[in-house]
Amino acid sequence: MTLGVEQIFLVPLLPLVAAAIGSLTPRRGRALAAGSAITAMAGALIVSCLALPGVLAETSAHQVANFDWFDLGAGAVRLGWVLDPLGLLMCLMVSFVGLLIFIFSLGYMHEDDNFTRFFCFLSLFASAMLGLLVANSLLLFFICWELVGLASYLLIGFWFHQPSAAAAAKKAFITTRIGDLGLLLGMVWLYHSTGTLLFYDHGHGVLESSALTALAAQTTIGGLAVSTAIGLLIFCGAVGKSGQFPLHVWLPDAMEGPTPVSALIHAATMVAAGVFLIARVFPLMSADLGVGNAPVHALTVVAFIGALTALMGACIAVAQNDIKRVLAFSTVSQLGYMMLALGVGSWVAAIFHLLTHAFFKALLFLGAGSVIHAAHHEQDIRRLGGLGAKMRLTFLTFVVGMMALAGVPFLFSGFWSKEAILHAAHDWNVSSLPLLMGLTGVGLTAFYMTRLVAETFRGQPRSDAAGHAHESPAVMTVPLLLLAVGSVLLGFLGTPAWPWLQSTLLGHEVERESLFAGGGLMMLSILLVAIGLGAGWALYLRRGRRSESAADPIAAAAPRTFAFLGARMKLDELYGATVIAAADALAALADFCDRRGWDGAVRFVAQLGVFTGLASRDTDEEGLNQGFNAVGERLRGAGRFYSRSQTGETHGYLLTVALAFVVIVVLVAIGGGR
Amino acid sequence: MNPLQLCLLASSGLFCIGLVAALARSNTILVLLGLELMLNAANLNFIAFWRYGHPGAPATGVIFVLFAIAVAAAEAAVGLALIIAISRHQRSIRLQEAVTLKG
Amino acid sequence: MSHLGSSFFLAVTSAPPAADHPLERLPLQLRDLLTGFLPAELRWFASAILAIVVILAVFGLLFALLTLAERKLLGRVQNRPGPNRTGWFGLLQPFADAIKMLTKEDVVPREADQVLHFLAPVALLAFSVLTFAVIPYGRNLVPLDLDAAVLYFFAAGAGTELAVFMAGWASRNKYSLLAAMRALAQLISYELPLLLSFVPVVMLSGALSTTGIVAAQAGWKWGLVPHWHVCTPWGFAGFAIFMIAALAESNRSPFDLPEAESELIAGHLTEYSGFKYALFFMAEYFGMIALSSMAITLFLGGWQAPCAFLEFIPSYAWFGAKLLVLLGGFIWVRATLPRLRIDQLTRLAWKFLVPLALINLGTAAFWRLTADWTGPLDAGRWLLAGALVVGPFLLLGRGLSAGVTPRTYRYAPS
Amino acid sequence: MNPAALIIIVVLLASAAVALSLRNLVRAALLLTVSWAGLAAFYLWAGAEFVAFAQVLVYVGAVSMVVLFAVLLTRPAPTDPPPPRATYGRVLGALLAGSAVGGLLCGAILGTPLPSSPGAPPALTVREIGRQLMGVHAAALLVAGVLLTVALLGAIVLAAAPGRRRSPDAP
Repeated sequence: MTLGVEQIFLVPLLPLVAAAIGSLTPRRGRALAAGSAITAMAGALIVSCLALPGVLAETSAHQVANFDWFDLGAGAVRLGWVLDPLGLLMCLMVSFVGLLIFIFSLGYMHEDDNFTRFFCFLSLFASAMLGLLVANSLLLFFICWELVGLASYLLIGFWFHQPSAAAAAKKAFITTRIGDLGLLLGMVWLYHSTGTLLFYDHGHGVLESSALTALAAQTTIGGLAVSTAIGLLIFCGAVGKSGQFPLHVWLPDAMEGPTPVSALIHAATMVAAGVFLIARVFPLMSADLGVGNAPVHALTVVAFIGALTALMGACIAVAQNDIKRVLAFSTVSQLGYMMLALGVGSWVAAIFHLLTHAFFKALLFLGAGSVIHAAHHEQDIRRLGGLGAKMRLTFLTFVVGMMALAGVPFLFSGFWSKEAILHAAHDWNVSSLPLLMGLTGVGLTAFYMTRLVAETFRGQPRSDAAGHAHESPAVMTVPLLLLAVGSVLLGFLGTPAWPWLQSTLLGHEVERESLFAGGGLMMLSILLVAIGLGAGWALYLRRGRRSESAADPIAAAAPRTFAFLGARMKLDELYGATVIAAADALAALADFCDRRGWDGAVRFVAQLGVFTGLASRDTDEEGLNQGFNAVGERLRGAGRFYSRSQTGETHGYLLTVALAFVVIVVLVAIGGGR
Repeated sequence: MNPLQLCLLASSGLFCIGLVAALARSNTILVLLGLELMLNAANLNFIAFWRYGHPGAPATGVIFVLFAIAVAAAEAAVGLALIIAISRHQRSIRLQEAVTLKG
Repeated sequence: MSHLGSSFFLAVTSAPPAADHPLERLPLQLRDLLTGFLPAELRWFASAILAIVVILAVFGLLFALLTLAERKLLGRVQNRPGPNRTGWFGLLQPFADAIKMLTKEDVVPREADQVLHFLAPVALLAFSVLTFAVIPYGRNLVPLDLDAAVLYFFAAGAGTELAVFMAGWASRNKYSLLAAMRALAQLISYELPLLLSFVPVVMLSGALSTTGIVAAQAGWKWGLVPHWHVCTPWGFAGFAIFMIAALAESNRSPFDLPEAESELIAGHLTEYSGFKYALFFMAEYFGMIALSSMAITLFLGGWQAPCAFLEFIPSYAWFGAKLLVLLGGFIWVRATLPRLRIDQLTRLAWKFLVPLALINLGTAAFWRLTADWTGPLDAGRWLLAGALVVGPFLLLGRGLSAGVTPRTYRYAPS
Repeated sequence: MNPAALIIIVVLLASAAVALSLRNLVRAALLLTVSWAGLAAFYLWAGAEFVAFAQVLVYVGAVSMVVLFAVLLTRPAPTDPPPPRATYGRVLGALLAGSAVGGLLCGAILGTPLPSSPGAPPALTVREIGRQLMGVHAAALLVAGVLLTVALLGAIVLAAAPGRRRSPDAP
């Protein structure tokens, strides 16, 4: 059987149900929560697979199922589901990787008390992400988007009893909110100018030609095309979510969450959302390319931001000592690559890299999780080391992931996707600066990944925690193996020789080239990779770190640079000095006005009220009350008088009734019954 | 003498006995019994009129008496329960002493 | 007084054709023989007197023999011969007892309320004799064929409680008073299941008159299974409830707390001796007989024969046979069961019998509504009604025996 | 006019009057039962069997029991002072009021020309009464049932001693 778009809502629904179950299970119901979550993910995967044939049948079409959410009198707010290759491939990836991560978490979170809560949040996270993938309305997309943000907040702050975790959760939430504000503004503007938020609506959607031409035609402040402005605003959201340059600061701190969460955030769900958003609204972003006299094109900004992020992330990653932070900054830079690819107009390459990256980054994070699990939550690579012999399986899979990330030629998926991006950047005719940045980044990537592997797995153990490490259980290693296989094979879906992925996504055949088309660029990147690996080998592997306190070779060479990079280019401090300081100043000002200014007025009015109250009370007591007291006395006296007849003697009442009866009858008789 | 008049006289006699008892006796139980007697007198009237009155409605009087008996039973039960509560509250069931409602 | 007297004669009118049997006509012929010489306007009075005399004689004799039978049976059960000195097999024992009772001194306490102390046994006996008036003893043997006979029966029975109270209060003895109050509590508690258990019969047979109820149970299925009410689920349950309540109403074991000799000397009978005591005794047995007769009338088809081919035996013989069986049951129960505690007694009444009887009401309504079901539907009807009877019985029974554990005497000296 | 009715009425009135003038409450209650039974006899004489039996069942069977229980439950303790006799003033007032009402009623009864149809009583079978109760007066019947239930519960609540618990060893 094959499922159509009408049933696609099952994909996000199943994990949502699992989340509901998890939220209702008591703390000891571990098996139920985990079982439901994993079953739900498997179900989502199966549903996506069942929907695949229908999509592959006609890859150029967007199947949509729209419905009215609520009626606004004039027209209704409409939501909908869409089913197209882009969304479905993402669904497959997310559900598959998510499933493996869930299974891994079984082992990793085994000792944790809040096991059930953890799986509840995980399911919510996955369900939000999946819903976002199949949403056909920017509004629905935004709802899921915010749900992703909420779930990430809950999961990063999962160990909220650690202040650092709580702070990191808050940071992630607030930082992404800044971007979301842009997205919200863009959405409102879009609705204002097109009157709908549906992506595809049989010719009336915002991503379809009529609306796009209209948007591109009209201009706004500074000669910007409206589409450009909206695109940039939407891009702000993407920047926030997928950690692009100005707002990337939350991503490394998100390491405070449990490692599976980091894997999920970095590989499958959260950061992918931003890239996916741009890819989804790519027609809108690229609508202004036709406009000749535009001061700037949206995609240009995207490209430069992406390139900058890629380079910066790579640089910082060189100087990190926390195994997870290194991976985090590598994620930042890889996301930069994806943005670069989007910016230079090849969203297919971006998605390709997104998919491959999801696999090997999940692999790397889970490997790191396995290491941390084995080394009793020791994350500092200076205190690790020598684990390769003890954890053979983890080591091998981790190396595979590292090769894929570093882009070691021909065999590993990362190579092909990165090549595609570089080719796209090379073909870009606006500027060649991004290409240069990207190439530099390639070399750096190879270098710091080598460093990471060498520091972690080679040499001798530099702490007894590392000394007593041992291989993790099968429930953790089997996902590693699967991911490793995936991160090797996935690359061959998109090689120039057999561009299945490209043609599927684009919906039309891409002509095949030789495997080594554009050989010069490929040679260059291979060379850079080799240099990176070699440098890493020379600096770290040849003579491994002796002791925990031994200085890093680069630090020895250029201590200030290394410190600067290690402090993440002091960006957090910069923000602290500028943005946050400004906010504090503003708050202080408001506080001052409140206390001194408005409050004084309020006090004055209050005094006035008190004064009038006193005055009126005096008049009452002196003047009016006398009269009323007199009347009250009279009334009370009358009451006393009458109440004397109220003896409480039931006999008396009965007697009265009887006599009254007699009297009445007598009167009636005298009256003759009339 | 007209049998209907006889019945009515009997019922009025019963009524008066009940009334006098309710007025004169100080024991609450006896007062309550007096009230019951008055109710019975009313029932007696119903039956009398049903028997000798117009043969219009064949069953009305009887039905009415049945309901009256049911209501009287309920009244007796509640009244006696009240008396028990009173006696528990103020060690005596003399009606003169239940005057806490005095104004 | 004609309209009152009109109902005061042995019901000869509208005798069914099966009544041509000579043995059936025998009592009527006897009555005509005895009252025939009187003028017509006095005949009803004479026949009423005749009925009263016959009833008193028959049931008095039955009472005498019943005491003997009870003692003999208890003897057999307890492995001793029982009275066997006076007459053959002690057949003259009851008359000896009667003579002894009559010749004993009649002691009345000085402080006692003389009038009430005398009135109590008289009233008790009078009320219990009154109840005999409406029982159809045979096809043509209904002393008083009232339209609301069942109501009359229970109204007359209601008087016994007053008599018990009189006895307890009049003899100025705190044990007597206590026992009387307990007896009243018991009697009132068991009035409810007694009344509730006969309401279904009235519903199904659509008559309050005993003859109507008996007529409603006429006929047989395949000439073998009689259409008695006891042969239906609700009827069976009602019969059981009725008999249990009847045991309690007539102060028989295991509900004989009011005169529990071993606990409250002899209850409200403490201060009675001689013939008054005999009267109480007699009244108790009369009540027993009357309730059994009512049970026969309501559930066991009255004087109807159990099978078609046994109809040649006269109806009053059948009635007597059934009556003897039920009385034997009474005695057997007394010989078998130990006495209940007062709390168990009241709990049994309020938490078991009353709800069961109420549910039985619903069952009877169901039976009435599905009267026209046939074939497989009929089987379903039986199954449903049976479930309606058995299910509540099991549930309530469990609830009843929930708290009952082997008694632990916590303050007993060890 | 036949003697039976006269006898019944005399017994009825006499027993009621004596009962309500007794000091001994138990005797009063028992004597009052007699008068209730007399009332039932009167109904029987008037041909209303059903009502008569209902009267006996309810009053002789139930109400008298309740009254007796109430009497025994509210008996003054031997230590209590004997209740003072009723003041003659009140008795006098009561008699006056009673005689006034009675005179009024008698006057009215004797003064009005009443229909006298000493024929046969209206033929009323129990079946007919049942039809009426279940048909025309079904609503009233239901209401009466509700009233009785509520009264029963209310009586229990009122008469129950406050704050009494089952003894722990009661099975």
